[in-house]
Amino acid sequence: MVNYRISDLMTCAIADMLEDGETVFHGVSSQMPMVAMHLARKLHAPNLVHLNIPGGVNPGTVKQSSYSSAGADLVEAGESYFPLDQIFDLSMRGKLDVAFLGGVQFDVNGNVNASVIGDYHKPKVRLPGGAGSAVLIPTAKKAIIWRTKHDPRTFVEKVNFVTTRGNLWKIITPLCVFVFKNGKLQLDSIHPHTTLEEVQAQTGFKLIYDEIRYTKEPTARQLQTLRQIDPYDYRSTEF
Amino acid sequence: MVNYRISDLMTCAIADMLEDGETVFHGVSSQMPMVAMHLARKLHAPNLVHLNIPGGVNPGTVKQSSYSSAGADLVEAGESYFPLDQIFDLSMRGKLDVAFLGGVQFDVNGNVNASVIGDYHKPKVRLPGGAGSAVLIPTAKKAIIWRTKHDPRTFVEKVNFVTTRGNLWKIITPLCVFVFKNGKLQLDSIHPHTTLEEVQAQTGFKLIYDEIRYTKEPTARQLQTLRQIDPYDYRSTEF
Amino acid sequence: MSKLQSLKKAVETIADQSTLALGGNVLHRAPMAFVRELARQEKSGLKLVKTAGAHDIDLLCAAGSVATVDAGFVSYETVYGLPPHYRKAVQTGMVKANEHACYTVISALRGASANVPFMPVSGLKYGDLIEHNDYFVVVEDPFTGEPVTLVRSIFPDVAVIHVQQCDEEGNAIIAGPKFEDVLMSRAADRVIITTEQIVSPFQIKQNKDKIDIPAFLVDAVVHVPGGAAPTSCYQKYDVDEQPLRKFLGLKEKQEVAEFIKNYERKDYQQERGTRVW
Amino acid sequence: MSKLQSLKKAVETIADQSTLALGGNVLHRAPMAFVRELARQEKSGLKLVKTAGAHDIDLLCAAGSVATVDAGFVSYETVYGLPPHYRKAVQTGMVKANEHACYTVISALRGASANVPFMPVSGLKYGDLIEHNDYFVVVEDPFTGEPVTLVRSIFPDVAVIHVQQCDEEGNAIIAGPKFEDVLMSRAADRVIITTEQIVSPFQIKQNKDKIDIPAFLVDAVVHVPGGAAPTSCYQKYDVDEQPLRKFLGLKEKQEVAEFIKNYERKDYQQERGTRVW
Repeated sequence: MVNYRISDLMTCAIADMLEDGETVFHGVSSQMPMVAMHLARKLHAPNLVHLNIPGGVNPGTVKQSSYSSAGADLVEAGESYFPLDQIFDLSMRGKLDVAFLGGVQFDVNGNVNASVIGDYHKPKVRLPGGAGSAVLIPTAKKAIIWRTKHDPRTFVEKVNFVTTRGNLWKIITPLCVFVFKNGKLQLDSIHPHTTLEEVQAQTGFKLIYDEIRYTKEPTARQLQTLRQIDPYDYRSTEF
Repeated sequence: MVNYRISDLMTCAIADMLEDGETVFHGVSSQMPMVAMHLARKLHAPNLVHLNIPGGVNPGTVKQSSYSSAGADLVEAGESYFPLDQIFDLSMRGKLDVAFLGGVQFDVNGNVNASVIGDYHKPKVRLPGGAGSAVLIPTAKKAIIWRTKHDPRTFVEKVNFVTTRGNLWKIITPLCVFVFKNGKLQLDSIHPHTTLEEVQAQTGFKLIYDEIRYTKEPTARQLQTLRQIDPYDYRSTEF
Repeated sequence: MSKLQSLKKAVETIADQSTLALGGNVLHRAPMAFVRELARQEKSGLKLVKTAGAHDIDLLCAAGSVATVDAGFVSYETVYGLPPHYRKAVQTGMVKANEHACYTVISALRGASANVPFMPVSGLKYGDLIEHNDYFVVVEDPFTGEPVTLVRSIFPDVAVIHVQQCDEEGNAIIAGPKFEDVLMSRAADRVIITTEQIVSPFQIKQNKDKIDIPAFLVDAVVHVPGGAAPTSCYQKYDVDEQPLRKFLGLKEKQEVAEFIKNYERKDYQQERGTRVW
Repeated sequence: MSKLQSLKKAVETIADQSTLALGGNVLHRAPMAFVRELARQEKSGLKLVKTAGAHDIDLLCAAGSVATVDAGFVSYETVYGLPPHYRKAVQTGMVKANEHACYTVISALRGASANVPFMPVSGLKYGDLIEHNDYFVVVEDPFTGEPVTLVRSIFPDVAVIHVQQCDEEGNAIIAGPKFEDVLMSRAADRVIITTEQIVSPFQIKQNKDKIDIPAFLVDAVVHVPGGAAPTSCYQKYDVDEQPLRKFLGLKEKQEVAEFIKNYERKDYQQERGTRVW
């Protein structure tokens, strides 16, 4: 049996969501999906197109992205230049396959809040904002959200504020993967180290599922490749 | 007395219309204004900004523009790159001082026709089209039209079709300079070699003027500089 | 992943009635080999889009391949004069000329690149073009109540762009003026590159800062040295005056066909699949 | 024509209540020396515009210089966390946060660059942002009758952009990612460049293909080596972690003033008018 951490599992599970040939975008503060995209390119998806804010298409390495996933290193290591404004346009045209986005609150109906807690104009808590979410979640073919926190305040019956909704596909957390299907956030798989009871206890709405599946564990090859492409463990930045 | 041709006179008169520091644009088939802009930069307007379709800002020479004023030579000789789409935007923002434009028919009310003779949808004669005129004449601070034909079919009481109108400032022909003032095309000056009678005979509307002024003749310095910057006489291409 | 294709195969993918954005400007870097092959394959009903076209539009009009032309200006430059075939086609009602300001073509393509149905244009305020063309409309700005002119977006099915250098995957470099080509590559549903030279992965890597069209936007790469002739191609060749002048004088359909046929050897020189680096 | 100006003089031209577009993105190439001088000169009521801001917006909020922030995202990246001063200013009602999708900031600036009052945005379809913000409105597309969301254009009075190289006339070269800086230089009424290096006419000529902002768009050039610190400046320096972390922990107005004062020597190092090539 292989030895891995939860950040390894999440990174590999994200990589497994990506298919060869897809155009895939990540934004700022997105080390985990950045590493996952690079992992997918190294293994099963060599023709995946890796897009990012600074504009480096298919960076040959992500080893310099120490504190930022929007730095010049991605352009320096990239094979061509295709910056943010054009990536947005690409998504508007229906040509962005996958977008990785964040958020702070999610509800069972697939609504995302990255804006405020409390009144929008006089907020109790001002959140960083949805960045590209409000235009990418409706237009990317598949929006994937990753979140390193899974608690009842994150997954709620009804979000405080709807920053956006749309083509949400999956949400991955340290406990499970949700899939958005038939208008509801449903349990896709739970991670091997947890239980349905724990996931339910940490989720603010009643879990929807037909059967219990477990998230695939990272393979030895994935873990080995991860160590090569992400030696400084940026994938765990948020842990 | 200096010896010059009508194309020299027109080119120098155009150059004299330009002031130091102005941003000035010419399009395709525009050798005469191109040479005039270059002349102005060499003499009284060193800080004039020369803009053109291929995007070469302030080309150091126009000697290679043999058959085209939209060629790569202007970029090669330019000091930076600022292409057509951005020049249009610049004019929209009110930051283009002068635009040189063509046209086939002009009327006393300042309307320009570069589109059709006859019905728009089933034209008797399809003209090349107004190119940028329809957005530049309304937005450039001063639109200058040059035309190497001056006859009663060119200057008419009422154009067949209004491609555009707007901030038309001057029209220069082999016979005279018109100025658009108080909503009417008025005689600004007639060239030294012609007479008021000749200009009237070649103009399809009754000339408006208060006094008869003559267009300034090219100076020896202008002619000498012209020979240096335009040794292949592109300024006479349309003659 | 190599996207190399023969000229014939690439042109076979163009359906009749397609909307085509053609790269280059007037006498410069027009994708003429591709245009000639469109004529050889007797495409019909094409909708051409370009700010300022010349020989490309004129030739396709002469071949009877065109339904509409959306452009701001169609003419050879001064020394060559007016486009006889285009004019005749429009005047006889064969071709519909949708006259734009060059800028409204740009705006309409910007609209397509952002996938919006229209773009506001501040400069288009006066004149009969607004009245006579259904792709312009004046509305009230909901923020200020002021009138604002909109141009309907033009969504090209294919952008055809001739470049100096491209690798097999489609990373394309335009030397000299880019005209509207980069915008077209972002506005069109598909992008076909014809190129003077296929460069190696190593060469493209050395020049990656110059890549104007990244490979992932490109659907096919066609190797056609001389593919812009008789228009100019910066750093490669200047206009070829003799055939241009000849073409302007052609009258009969048969003469046009012969003119196009005469380019076959040049246009097909890479068809044998030779890999040239 | 030299446009060289001291930092103080350049900042003096900024009126209170100005709309400022700030170059760079999150922790990269923010025009920090200029931002600090805005705070030193106690500007007030500034309207800041940026897709994704961090230390720049946070510092001006801490200094009490800000009225509104139009942005898609305001936060340091993961390792540094959230922007405490911005959050506090918004939560106490001192600053109005106009939340955009980053793209709608881009669209609003594109609108300004073309001088149109709004831009259509196809992606903004759902959610409360449309309802709660008066700069978004849904209208009917006059061509198809379909609903389309518009964003009101944002017209910056000044774009402040920090670059690696610029000549005295204002020809500016950005190394590495350009973010929204080139667009900002086309959208703003005035452009102020702060630069690591003043390069000679000869050097700029050698690199003319790399000029991102041509001189005629630029109003002032300020020579400030280290002018992006403590954010990163590609090819020059990386983030300066220590002051960033220190700033995040500041609570009192006086501490903020001291933090800004501590940069004076660095920010003013070129003030003596020395000509450095």
